[in-house]
Amino acid sequence: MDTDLARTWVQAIAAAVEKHKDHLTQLDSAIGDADHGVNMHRGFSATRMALADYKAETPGAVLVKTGSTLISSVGGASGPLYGGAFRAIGKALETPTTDTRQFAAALAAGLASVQKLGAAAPGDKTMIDAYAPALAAFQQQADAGADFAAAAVAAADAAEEGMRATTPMQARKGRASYLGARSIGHQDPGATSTALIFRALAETVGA
Amino acid sequence: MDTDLARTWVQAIAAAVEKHKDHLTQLDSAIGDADHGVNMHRGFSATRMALADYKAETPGAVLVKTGSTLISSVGGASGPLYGGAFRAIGKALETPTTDTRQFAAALAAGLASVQKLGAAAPGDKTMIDAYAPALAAFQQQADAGADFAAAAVAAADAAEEGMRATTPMQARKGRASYLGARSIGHQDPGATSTALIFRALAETVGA
Amino acid sequence: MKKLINDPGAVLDEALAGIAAAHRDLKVDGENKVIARAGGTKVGKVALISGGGSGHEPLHGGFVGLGMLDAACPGEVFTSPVPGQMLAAAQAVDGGAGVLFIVKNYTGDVLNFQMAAELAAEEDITVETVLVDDDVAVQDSTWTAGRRGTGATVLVEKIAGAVAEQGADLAAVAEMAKRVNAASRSFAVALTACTTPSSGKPGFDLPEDEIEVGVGIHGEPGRSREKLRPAKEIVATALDAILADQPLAAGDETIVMVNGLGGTPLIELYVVFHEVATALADKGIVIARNLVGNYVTSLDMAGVSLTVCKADADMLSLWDAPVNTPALRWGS
Amino acid sequence: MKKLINDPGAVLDEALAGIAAAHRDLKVDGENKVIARAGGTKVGKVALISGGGSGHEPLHGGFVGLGMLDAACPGEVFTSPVPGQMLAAAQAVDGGAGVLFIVKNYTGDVLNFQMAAELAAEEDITVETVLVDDDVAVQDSTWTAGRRGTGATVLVEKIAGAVAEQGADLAAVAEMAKRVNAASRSFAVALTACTTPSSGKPGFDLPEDEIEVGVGIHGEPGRSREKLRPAKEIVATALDAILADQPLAAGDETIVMVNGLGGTPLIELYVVFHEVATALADKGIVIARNLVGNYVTSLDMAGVSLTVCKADADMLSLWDAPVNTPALRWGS
Ligand SMILES: Nc1ncnc2c1ncn2[C@@H]1O[C@H](COP(=O)(O)OP(=O)(O)O)[C@@H](O)[C@H]1O
Ligand SMILES: Nc1ncnc2c1ncn2[C@@H]1O[C@H](COP(=O)(O)OP(=O)(O)O)[C@@H](O)[C@H]1O
Ligand SMILES: [Mg+2]
Ligand SMILES: [Mg+2]
Ligand SMILES: [Mg+2]
Ligand SMILES: [Mg+2]
Repeated sequence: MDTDLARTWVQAIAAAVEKHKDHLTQLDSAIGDADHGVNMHRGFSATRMALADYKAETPGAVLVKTGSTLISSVGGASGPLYGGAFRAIGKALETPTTDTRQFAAALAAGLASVQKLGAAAPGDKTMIDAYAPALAAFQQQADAGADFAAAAVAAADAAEEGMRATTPMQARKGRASYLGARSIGHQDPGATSTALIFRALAETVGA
Repeated sequence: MDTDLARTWVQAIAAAVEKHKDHLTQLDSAIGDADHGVNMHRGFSATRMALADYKAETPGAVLVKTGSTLISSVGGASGPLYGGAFRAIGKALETPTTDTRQFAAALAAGLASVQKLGAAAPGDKTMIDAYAPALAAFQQQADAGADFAAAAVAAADAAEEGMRATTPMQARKGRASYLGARSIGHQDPGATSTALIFRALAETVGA
Repeated sequence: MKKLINDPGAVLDEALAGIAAAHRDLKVDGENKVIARAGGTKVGKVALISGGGSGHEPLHGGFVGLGMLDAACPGEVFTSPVPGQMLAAAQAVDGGAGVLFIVKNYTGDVLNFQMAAELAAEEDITVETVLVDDDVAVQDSTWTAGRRGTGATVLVEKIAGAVAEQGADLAAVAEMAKRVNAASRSFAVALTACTTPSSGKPGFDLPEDEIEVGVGIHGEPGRSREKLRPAKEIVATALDAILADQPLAAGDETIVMVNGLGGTPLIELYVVFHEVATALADKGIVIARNLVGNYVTSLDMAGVSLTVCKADADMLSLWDAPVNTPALRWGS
Repeated sequence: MKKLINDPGAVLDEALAGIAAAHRDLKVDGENKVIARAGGTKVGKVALISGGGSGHEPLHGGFVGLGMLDAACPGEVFTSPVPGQMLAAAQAVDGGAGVLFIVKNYTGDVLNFQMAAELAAEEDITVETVLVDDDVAVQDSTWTAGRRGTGATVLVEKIAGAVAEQGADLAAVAEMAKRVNAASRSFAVALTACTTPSSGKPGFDLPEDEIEVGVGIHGEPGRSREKLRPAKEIVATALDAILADQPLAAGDETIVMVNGLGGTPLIELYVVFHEVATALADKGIVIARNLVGNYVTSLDMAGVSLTVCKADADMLSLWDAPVNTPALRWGS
């Protein structure tokens, strides 16, 4: 990953969020407060603007800026969680280019940030349920010596599978947890946006 | 009319109002504030109670009491109007029994009270549009020497005709007046309760 | 119908019991249905009494207290109170300086207060009556029961209450009440109809994309049924109607009330107030004082009323005078 | 969706402009979205800052002023504010004695305020945070994000605000805020769902004869969906839940708030308060102070929340201390 690729990735996420905004909000309306699409859209619109005239030397700088902008524009639970994750990913990417293994480590730092902040575990029906399998798949590919594009595709596939796997789960964190058993049967909005983020990565590096 | 008949009349009105309460409210909901049935029912329930242990020597005393009770229990436009009317009718019936002509004069005093208080004219789409023709019919019968029962039936018929004639009118008094032309096509609730009052009289004296 | 009540016929009695339990500064006579100041009226002070149908809370009971009303007479929901209530209120709060009846201009209210005034006169209580008729939505008032009394009632009660508190005599208090009414205009727009407990159904049908423009506080119809549109345009409609009736010039000072009809979130009322403030500022008209909130409601109706009072210096200083009631409180 | 707005995306900005125009005692920073006292904070006074998603008005901006908050940070509708807002607020109102963050316990609010506290620490502003989590409808809090913060927020802000005004230090103010939260329990019932401007649809479907028992102020589901029933029984359900969680004994003194969720007529809230007062009186529990009205709303939701705080003598005397905010005002 290099600086341009990082920019392209964030642009691709912004485009995906814009496209799926209503879907995310709809999912959040079933088990949350109907704002996840709006929140993500506000955040990535702000990020697009913030990056437009931001000079970065490393992919890390782009992603730290992305995280900070999300923190300062999203609000809600997803703002600090995604914001913190992008900042952590970015901080782990200090060189102008990084290989697949380094990027895997950066993604791991991102997940650690989400877990530290939100204290959720896999199975709690959150973004972690898409993020954790995506990271595992990426790492596995990296360890097996696969290239970045292949690792990113594997991660995106795993994220989507994880996303779908949230449907039968009962939420234990975030707003959906108040539903108790009634949260079962609905796909988690945050896991869905996480899947968009990994799919955007795969499409960016594959293009 | 004697004291007992006056009591029976008021009971009959109370029964009719109870029976038609929802209809009156429904009419008032179309062009007013949906309370005419409730108002009349509250008033005549109170009247029933008030008359139960009220010793009266004249029909007039019964009707004055009726009017006072309506004033003190109905509220709205119809309370003072009907209350004042019954008081005026009662005040004109000071002897233990009265003949048809005397009763016609009493009814006239009642209408005068409504007009003095409410300042409405025939055609304004109010209770007057039932009351005025009823009075005219009663007077005509009385002048022609008809008996009380015949006069009351004529009055009831005329009241109902007058009531129906309010449908095409545009309201110029009371709450319905705010509707302007939109009041056209709806029967006036007060004219409808007035028709009940005259029909109750006819049934009471005819029984 | 979904309401937090027990029995439609018991709403008024139970609400009065709730008001009595909630407000120590008020004395509620449940028998006569009179809400008065717990401390009574100072000897020599003109007493202000208002009343009308219930369902407009906090009007009128919420405005009883220092600097405003001495007593309120709540009728059944949307039904004028009965003369006996006003008489009982007058007897309870007359401080020897006479009583001002503040009456919203509806046939039922006018007639019942009129009878009450006659009864009070028989008891040697001097009564003056002021009619509030600020609703410009009612046109052709010669062909109707006249303009309805709505939002201006709050301004009349506040300002006349302040002048009474200062010791003005009955004629002067009545005069000030009339001045405020004459200087005030209101206009309301409904997004939804309201449902009375006894009827159980919305008072009118309003399609999902329509609004009732010029609605009355009992759900009386307005000037027209129109398509829902942005707050800015709704405000323009209301302001145009108000200013067409009483033109204001640049530099004129006003008291403006943006009033929720019961079912409107406060955040929307602030959006509306922003539009009003912007539109008046464009014309150089000064909002010297304002109220934004639910003051004269119409049960659960969603919508807003706008009241603009062209206020002179007296009115403004009386507006600022202390008031201590459940719904309006400032100064000390 | 029927709302008095211009553009769903502009609601917060325009409402802030309306608040700025309406309240001279407040200073609104539209850029950072901070509502603060116009006069600033006295040097040496602990500053209280609260915030959260919008749509709960008058919470929180309506509680900024003497004796209560120093600043409020409104987020987008039902969305936690961002850390930058709280940082800007802290910088604006820190009087050198530190800042108390009063945070309702929702994941978003907790995380954003936590980040703000870190940012403030970097600016050498001392911050303490108090979480409000009074909603007993949330059971098994180990399996959820924990109890939600609702009505008790008003009590915490009022009482902690009073102790701060008296000059208490940050630890003491935080301590009092925690005491009030620990002594308070709330429970809400919805008759209808609310609609956010951005989604445009009711947050949940509630059949015409059902209520959501234990609902949250963002329309979060409650304990159960039940048939509509009389106010008396609804109050019994809420009180039972509250008293099961914190039993009260005869003679205990309480502060009780009967709070409308936004679309409920005030007359119904008084009916509810009457039932609460009757039920508590039956148990010998004393309602020493009360609030009846719209304080913590949920946009246009019809329904009610009940908050009961077991109040000690300190709390009661702090409750009575002067407060001068748009939504709560007494004393002098
Ligand atoms: N403690 C947590 N850890 C990880 N993810 C969480 C946590 N709480 C919530 N989330 C995620 O955040 C998503 C909701 O985000 P959003 O709707 O933007 O915020 P809010 O819930 O504040 O309205 C949920 O779908 C879930 O995936
Ligand atoms: N000025 C008036 N003169 C005669 N009758 C009137 C007048 N105003 C109203 N009414 C009658 O009163 C009826 C309404 O009574 P009601 O619904 O009980 O009172 P309100 O209009 O105060 O709710 C109308 O249908 C009309 O017949
Ligand atoms: Mg959400
Ligand atoms: Mg009526
Ligand atoms: Mg009526
Ligand atoms: Mg949210």
